Amino acid sequence: MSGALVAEVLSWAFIVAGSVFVLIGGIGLIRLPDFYTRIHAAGITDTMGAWLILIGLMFSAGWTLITVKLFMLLFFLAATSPLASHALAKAAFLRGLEPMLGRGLEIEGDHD
Amino acid sequence: MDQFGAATLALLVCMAMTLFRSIAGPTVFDRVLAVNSFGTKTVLLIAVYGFLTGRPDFLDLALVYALMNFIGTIAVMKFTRFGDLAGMEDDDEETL
Amino acid sequence: MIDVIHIVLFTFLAVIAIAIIRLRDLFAAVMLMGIFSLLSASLFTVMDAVDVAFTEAAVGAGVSTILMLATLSLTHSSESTRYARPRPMALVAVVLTGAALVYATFDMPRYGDPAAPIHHHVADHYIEDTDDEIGVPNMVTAILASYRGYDTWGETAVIFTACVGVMMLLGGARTFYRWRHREEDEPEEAGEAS
Amino acid sequence: MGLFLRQDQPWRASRRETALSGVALFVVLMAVWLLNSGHYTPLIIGFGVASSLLVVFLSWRMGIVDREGLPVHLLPRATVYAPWLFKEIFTANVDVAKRVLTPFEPNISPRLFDTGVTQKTDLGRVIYANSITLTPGTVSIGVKGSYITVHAIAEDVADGLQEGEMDRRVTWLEGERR
Repeated sequence: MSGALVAEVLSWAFIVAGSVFVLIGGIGLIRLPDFYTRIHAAGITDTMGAWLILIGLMFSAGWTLITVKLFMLLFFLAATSPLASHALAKAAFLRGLEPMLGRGLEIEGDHD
Repeated sequence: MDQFGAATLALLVCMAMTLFRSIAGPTVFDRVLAVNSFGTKTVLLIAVYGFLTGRPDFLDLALVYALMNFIGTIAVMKFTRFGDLAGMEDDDEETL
Repeated sequence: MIDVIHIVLFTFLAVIAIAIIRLRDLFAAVMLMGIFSLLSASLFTVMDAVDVAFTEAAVGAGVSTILMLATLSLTHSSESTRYARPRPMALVAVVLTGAALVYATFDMPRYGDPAAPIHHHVADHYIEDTDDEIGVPNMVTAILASYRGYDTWGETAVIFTACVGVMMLLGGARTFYRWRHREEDEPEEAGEAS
Repeated sequence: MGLFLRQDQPWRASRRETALSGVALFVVLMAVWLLNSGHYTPLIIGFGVASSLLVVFLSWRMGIVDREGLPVHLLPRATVYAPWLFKEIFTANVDVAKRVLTPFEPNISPRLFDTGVTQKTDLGRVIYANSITLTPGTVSIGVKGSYITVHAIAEDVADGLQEGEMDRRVTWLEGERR
């Protein structure tokens, strides 16, 4: 009984923490000033947000095939998300999209 | 409401933010980034939704989405760079 | 909670549809169509049509995005901004057609109604006997690949032919040229490497 | 006809390596099938064996069955590297989250710089570049010869990467052989 309770508490903790990271990633996607910095924000959602939620789901599922599938999902996300980010950043850079450097946040002032 | 409901709400809110970026995003790449990010959130939403309704059988779908999303992003990037899915050898020297 | 998800996802769909209409940048519109497909696929999942959602994810978000990008790479990526003058008759026709379609939905069986006619033709037979007759756990797969095997076979042939045709029309010439070129170059490269 | 004649192309791995990697690939694919299916009847498992064999054959024909395609030999050291990477990603996440949530204006000062790599194989460089990208705050935007172009969200994040601990660990992960 107490084992189930521990799993439930852990599931809560991980999923809520993951949700917070997902939200922070979303806020960053809106708040940050240029494309290259927004990639970092999307990275928060893709790494900690996704992983913590999936780990929380694993605690909720227990020792079943579902946990294995969740682990596989986690592995695929971890393996593919950096490749996609890299491809995006590289394509943008080769296309000549200039990154905003230094502290000059007023260069492209489309943030609020 | 349990933890899955909380995660669902967070994901929906974050989806709305991503949607804003995909519509407002000044450059093309912002939009592609938004699509990719939206795909990740769809994967998570489907995984969480399965638990929310007590039938976690939808995970297969989430797996397929995760892979489709990745392939889609790579294909879009190849198109924006080469205008062709087969393009690869042109600029090996400069970029590899 | 489920209703909330439905409402929010449908709102997103409407927002994206309006954004697609208003955008002049066609590349951005294609990206938004990708999101549209992902959203419809999530809606299909939420409404228990998992197999349709599979197809929507693969075809809608994957293949059709690529096809539209291929089209864009052959044409221009921004819409020509020639505004037609407003035509009230067209609006009336669209509104009437939409109203007729919405009216027609009132005759449809309730969503998820087990007494709906669609569930009482051959569906009972499939549901009861698939396991014994075919032995494939997924019923939709059993119907498509076994009960309607010839049908699916024909469809696959058609799709394959269409795919080959599209590839030849869109990227065939260039790819073929590169391939030829590479065959000619290869002996030299191999000589340098060894 | 030409189906089986493509074995002697210069970029291909040796026969022994190909055979070992092919077997490893089959085992991995079969494991994925069995874990995902959950139905263990002869018919379904037969389908699994057939599809796995088809995939192995197609990959072999494409010439991508080698140590690079399925780096099983890195597995022992990866079990040491992965936890360190997780810890690193977690701290980086918290750091970037704080920067994003700074009131009034995000606390960022983006940097673009080249950092040297000490890995010898392409595989090692790919792992290093992916580790950089996976860590929020740094994104690799180009791998060229012996250096990687990196975009960092702030100056101290860039300095942290240039201290080179991740580089050393990936070089260690890569091992001495080849």
